[in-house]
Amino acid sequence: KLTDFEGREVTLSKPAERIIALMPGDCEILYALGAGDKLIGRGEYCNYPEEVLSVEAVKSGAEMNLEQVIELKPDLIIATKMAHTKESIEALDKAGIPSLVTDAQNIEGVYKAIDLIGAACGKNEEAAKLIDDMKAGFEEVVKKVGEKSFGTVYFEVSPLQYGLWASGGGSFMDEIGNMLGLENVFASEGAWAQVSEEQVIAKNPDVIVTTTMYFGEGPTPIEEILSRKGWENIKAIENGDVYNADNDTITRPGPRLVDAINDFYNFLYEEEAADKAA
Amino acid sequence: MDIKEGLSLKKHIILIFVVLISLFICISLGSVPIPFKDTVGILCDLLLGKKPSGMYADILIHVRLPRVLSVMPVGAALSLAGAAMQGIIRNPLADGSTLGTSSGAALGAVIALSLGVWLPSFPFAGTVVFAIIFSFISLIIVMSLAYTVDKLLSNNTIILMGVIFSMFTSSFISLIMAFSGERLRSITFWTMGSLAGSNYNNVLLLLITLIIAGSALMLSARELNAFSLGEDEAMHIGVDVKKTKVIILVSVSFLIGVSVSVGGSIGFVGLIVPHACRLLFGGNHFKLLPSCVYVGAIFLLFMDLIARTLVSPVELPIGVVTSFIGAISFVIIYYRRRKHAGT
Amino acid sequence: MDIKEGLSLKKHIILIFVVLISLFICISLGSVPIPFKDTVGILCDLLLGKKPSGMYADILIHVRLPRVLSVMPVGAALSLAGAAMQGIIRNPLADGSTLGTSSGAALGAVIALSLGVWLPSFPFAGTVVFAIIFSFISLIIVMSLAYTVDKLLSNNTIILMGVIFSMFTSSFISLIMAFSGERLRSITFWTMGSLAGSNYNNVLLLLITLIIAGSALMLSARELNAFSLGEDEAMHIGVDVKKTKVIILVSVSFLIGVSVSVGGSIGFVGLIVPHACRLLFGGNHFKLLPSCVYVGAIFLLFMDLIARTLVSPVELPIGVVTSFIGAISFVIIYYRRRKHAGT
Amino acid sequence: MLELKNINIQYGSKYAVKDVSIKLYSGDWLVLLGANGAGKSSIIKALARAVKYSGEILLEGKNISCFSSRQYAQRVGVLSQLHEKDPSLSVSEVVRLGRYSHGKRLFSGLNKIDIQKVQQAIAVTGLIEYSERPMHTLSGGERQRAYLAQVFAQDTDILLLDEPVNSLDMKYTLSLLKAIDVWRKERRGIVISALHDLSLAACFGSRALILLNGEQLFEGNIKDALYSPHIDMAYDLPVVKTMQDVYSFWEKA
Amino acid sequence: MLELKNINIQYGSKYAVKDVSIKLYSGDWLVLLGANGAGKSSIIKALARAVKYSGEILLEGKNISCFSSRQYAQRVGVLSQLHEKDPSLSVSEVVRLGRYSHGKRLFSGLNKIDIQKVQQAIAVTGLIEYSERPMHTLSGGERQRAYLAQVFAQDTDILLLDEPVNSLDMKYTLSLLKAIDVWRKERRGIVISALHDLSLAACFGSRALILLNGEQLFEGNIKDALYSPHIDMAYDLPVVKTMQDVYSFWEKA
Ligand SMILES: Nc1ncnc2c1ncn2[C@@H]1O[C@H](COP(=O)(O)OP(=O)(O)OP(=O)(O)O)[C@@H](O)[C@H]1O
Ligand SMILES: Nc1ncnc2c1ncn2[C@@H]1O[C@H](COP(=O)(O)OP(=O)(O)OP(=O)(O)O)[C@@H](O)[C@H]1O
Ligand SMILES: [Mg+2]
Ligand SMILES: [Mg+2]
Repeated sequence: KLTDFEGREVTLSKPAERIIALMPGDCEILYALGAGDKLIGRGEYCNYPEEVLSVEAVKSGAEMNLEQVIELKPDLIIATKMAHTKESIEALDKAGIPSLVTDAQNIEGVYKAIDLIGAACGKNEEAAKLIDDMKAGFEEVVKKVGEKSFGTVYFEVSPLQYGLWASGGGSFMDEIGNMLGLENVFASEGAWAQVSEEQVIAKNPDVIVTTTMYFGEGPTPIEEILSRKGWENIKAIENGDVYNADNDTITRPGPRLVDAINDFYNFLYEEEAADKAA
Repeated sequence: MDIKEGLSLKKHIILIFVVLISLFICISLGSVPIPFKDTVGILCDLLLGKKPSGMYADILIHVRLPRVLSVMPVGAALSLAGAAMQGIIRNPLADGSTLGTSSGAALGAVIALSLGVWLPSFPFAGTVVFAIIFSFISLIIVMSLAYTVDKLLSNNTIILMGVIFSMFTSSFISLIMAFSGERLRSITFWTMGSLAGSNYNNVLLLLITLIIAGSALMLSARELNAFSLGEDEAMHIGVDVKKTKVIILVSVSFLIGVSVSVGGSIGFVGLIVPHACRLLFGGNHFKLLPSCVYVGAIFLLFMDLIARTLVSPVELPIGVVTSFIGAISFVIIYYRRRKHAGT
Repeated sequence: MDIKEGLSLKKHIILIFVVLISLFICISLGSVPIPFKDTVGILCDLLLGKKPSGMYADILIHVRLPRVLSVMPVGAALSLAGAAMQGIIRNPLADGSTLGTSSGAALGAVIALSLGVWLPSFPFAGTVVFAIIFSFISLIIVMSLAYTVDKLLSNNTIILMGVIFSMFTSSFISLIMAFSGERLRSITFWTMGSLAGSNYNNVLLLLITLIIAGSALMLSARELNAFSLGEDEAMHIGVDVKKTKVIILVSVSFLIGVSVSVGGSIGFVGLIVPHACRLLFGGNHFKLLPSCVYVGAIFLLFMDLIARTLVSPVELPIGVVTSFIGAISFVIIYYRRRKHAGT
Repeated sequence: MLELKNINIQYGSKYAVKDVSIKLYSGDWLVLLGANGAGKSSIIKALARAVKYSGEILLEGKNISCFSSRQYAQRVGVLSQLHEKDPSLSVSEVVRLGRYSHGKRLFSGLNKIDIQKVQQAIAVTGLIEYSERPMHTLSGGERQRAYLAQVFAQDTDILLLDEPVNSLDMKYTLSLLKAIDVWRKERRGIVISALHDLSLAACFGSRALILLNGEQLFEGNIKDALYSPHIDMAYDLPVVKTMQDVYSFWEKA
Repeated sequence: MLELKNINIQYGSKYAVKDVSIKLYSGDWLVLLGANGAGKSSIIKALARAVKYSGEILLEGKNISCFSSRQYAQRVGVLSQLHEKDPSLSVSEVVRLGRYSHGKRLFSGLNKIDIQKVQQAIAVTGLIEYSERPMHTLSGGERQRAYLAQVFAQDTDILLLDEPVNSLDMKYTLSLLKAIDVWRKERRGIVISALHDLSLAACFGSRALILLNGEQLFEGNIKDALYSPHIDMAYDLPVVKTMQDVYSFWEKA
């Protein structure tokens, strides 16, 4: 008997053996718990680890293909709030397929999700270990950072061309930034906010992080940011402190958040050290 | 001269027959192939009151049947509403959404989605209830706005107020989407229109609305005919212009509000099906309105079938399929008719 | 009786003055407050050919000025195109997007975004170039479709073909969005309309288009007036109906295509500004068209200002602000005028 | 039976009709006479409840605003001067609509009487061959006859006809006016019509109201009206003399 | 100068005009006579290039399809029988549009001559006071005069007038027809008009074309036409006798 993120009580007679997980984060948790073999269906954006790609993809969200889901005969569906509709969950219930809803908004939430998923597939111990590992990972970085501070940071989630969108407080990025001793210049805004270019110039951040993916055409996101007119005098540009974060690791509520923070830490402090050494 | 002005009995029978055939085709096909024998077996069991079981039965009863049964009234409702709107405001660009209730309903649904409203004890889930409530509020706002600026409720005023209101609400929707962060995807998909996950409650709701509001419109066919002579002429022959307008606009809003709440914003149907029916069955509303019900239902059934099966297991948004196929078939009909008319 | 039918010189001067004032206000205000003294200083330096420097100069020269200078012609172009379309097809629901070029341009941009088209020597030009090319192709498709089904290019045909085509392309857009995966977000943001990131190249492109296509429309003011008597009457007084239609439709497509390519789909302006101008300056196109240019520019300037500053540092999508404020102000104008007319 | 009391009609600040009063009885055919813009159509529109007016109009002693749309349409049939250019209905559909106020509300439901009245109206106006043609394919005169047929099908005691013979050819001008005349005498109905052709007014009218810039110049018997000096004032012409001139051609034949 | 050769006009499969030929010279006023639906408007529309026809129409010896819209409008002015119900322009804007084909293309650019013609047309039609009024606020007759004024302002050698006196009061009926008559004689222009009022046709026309179901029954001098048996056939009435009856009222005065 489990209580999911929406307060729904879900009763499983036995640990789930055939699982469909719609969100990439949940897939990654399953694999991290060593329950990857129980995954018989995945959301279409799940792409990590590699093995997941061989699992059948299921359309999620309002477009979830219920017929396909039922045909797969799962005994559990793990969805997040944004990947399902009430109607589809109800229809699944009627067809005798229970579903769990996860909705992690912060690192604490990720722990909870791991706990929940672990319980659902009978991997309670592995879950506890995974959580401990993650906590240890974060603590290690926090310790390394110590009292150091790198100043201010601006997280860019959509490049100028489509309107400048920043990640504010309440996002994983923000949380990770805080751990690394960075202050988000748009901390007072929501997780997504379209901001004015003027503001970025005026806030003059020390670091710029972009999550734009590079698809192999034109300049890389970093080059593009460095070449923006009027941005030349921003400290981050002057010092070349522009970081292209891996969008998947830094935005998904999963175990790889630890990797994200480590990568970012390396960019900030290790390269710094290397520069100084050189 | 005939006493009846509507479609001939023969046409009624043919069209009903086509609807039933389409219904059956759409039930037996889907992204999971179910053998014809099983389909018939399960349907018979259902009709006989038995409870069939098994995976095929699960898919058929809990997924496919409610969906197909919702698609049909949604298609009928959108087309009917479009025909009535085009008739009453005499504008070929009008459809059910001109009045603003469509985007009002969408706003309600988007708010429900973004707040994650979940009303467990309600027979209809959060989005549906919110959409209906909002479509109502929209109707009231648009009508009272129109009435305030123009006591005569002239067409121009209704059109402009409706369009303005729907832009207003659409901008609200954009705003919510802009700030919705992680939920952006589900909202985007919802706005594209989908009938996946419809349940029997939805079907019931749709049918009741279609019967009530549809009858109100059907009974206004003479008034709609009268309007095509102009509003003053309509008044001269005894039509209570304002009352008729209110009845028709309210019925249209009902139809649209409920359809949108269940199926999302499915564009195009309400605009094109009435035009096509006008080309095929003539502009007399006694013929136009019933033919829109049939043709709308058939059209959306097949569009949904294509959406479900074309690139299975992926589902296409129904709005996309509708516009695609609808556009092509409409151009063909239009071309044929014009050639036929010889002008 | 006057020899000139257009706006009086006095009105021209007043409106130009208001445009300049608005421009200045919009340059001096923004999400980062720049002291008035600095603004004037930097602008003077610029005019004198000096190169001002400092953060304020960066913001003003590279961010705010190109944006404000693009907003102005976009507003003018959308309004002008809307007025011309409403005039030529005599339908109050028409605007520049009725022809289908707007959604054609959007489709082009979305394709460019989803393929990540990159033209090496033009920074950011991929979307713009694609949008323009697609708006052209759309125009050609719509016109040849309309011409095929109806040699007379009657309004009903143009309207229907335009609407159908735009539904068709919108469904393409939805389809691309549905399959765009990771890029969904940027596409969604783009479709909400944004003039952030405009550069001086955009300004140049917009101004050239506005001057060329705008002049073509202004020179067609008499023809547009003639059309309001009906197409046959227009022909009788010597208007070459088909040629005029083609000129006007092509100019409108240009205006819309370029505006959409730079600013995304900004709705509402093209529909409402012409209506408001008609209420304020009358239906004569000699007055209507120029007043639309001024009022459109002023309107969008202020809407953009509000979008930039209202909840600073966050920026609102301009489409949202436009619909919001536009809706309210239009209702007020409409109400006042109707009261004034005493009917 | 139909009484206008101190009717004023204003468009904006401009008076189109000033203080017109007249009382009509069963069997009257009132011709509204006056130059363009004199206010004839405005009076008809007021009687048809299509414009606002001040003053009182009484039908059977009751203020006309007390009737519901349907009740009023059962009593009063209206032919307007201007029509939509492109009505999309067919002739028989238009004429059937004339029965609207009599019909049961369900579906098309025309009963025997309705059908008979419709057929009669179509026959009188000579439109039998045209009955399935869409209105916009008719010639000007055929269209006008279709609208007249609609009013006839409406089968009311009072007819308000604004320039009924516009665009009609000679044959139908005479035969339709004659039919109306017979009807009015038999049924003792009231006809109010605006007519620019004074000869026709003389042939068919029984009473006349002469308007000049909205003011009531004269009200009384049609013969008196046409011989009175008021008619010359109204048209700013020596009417009798002019008519005799115009007519002289036929005398010689 | 204006010649119709074997003109046929078809709507769908139905012939509205069959094999009509006529030659018109400077100074002619041709009246098209015939019952409703005889094909009068169709002929006018063919001359105005607003419907398809088979056969040839020659203006100054050139097929009319060779002229550009502007050139043609400089030569031929057209008044249609049916108009839009709600044109949104003012009277003076409508009349100014009559100068379209003469105007320079840039902006409103009316020159002195244009202005003079426009003012003259407005004055002749008695619309001076109405010139800034929107068309849809005019009475039926005032509207018709505004459209006539537009045609006059167009200042062409050929006038095609489809029922020009519809809705006009007696004064303007006579004064405008007279003005056209004077103009045609002075300028030696050609007028082609459909008229239902045979007395007016007799007063102002010089030639007549009688149509019956689209066929040319008679073509020749107007007097001959009105006394010929063809006219009785066309209207299905003893025309002279009828006209004498209708006008008898004025004889007695
Ligand atoms: N909607 C309106 N707004 C303003 N003025 C109007 C309106 N309708 C009519 N008028 C004016 O009122 C006066 C009377 O118009 P009305 O239509 O009653 O004239 P009428 O006697 O029927 O003329 P006609 O013989 O030309 O039909 C006219 O001067 C006209 O210009
Ligand atoms: N668009 C159309 N489609 C089909 N038939 C038409 C069309 N226009 C006219 N007709 C028919 O052609 C015939 C001639 O019409 P036309 O308008 O030339 O008549 P007319 O002599 O002007 O009559 P009226 O005196 O009534 O104006 C009529 O019988 C009419 O019904
Ligand atoms: Mg009148
Ligand atoms: Mg005619």
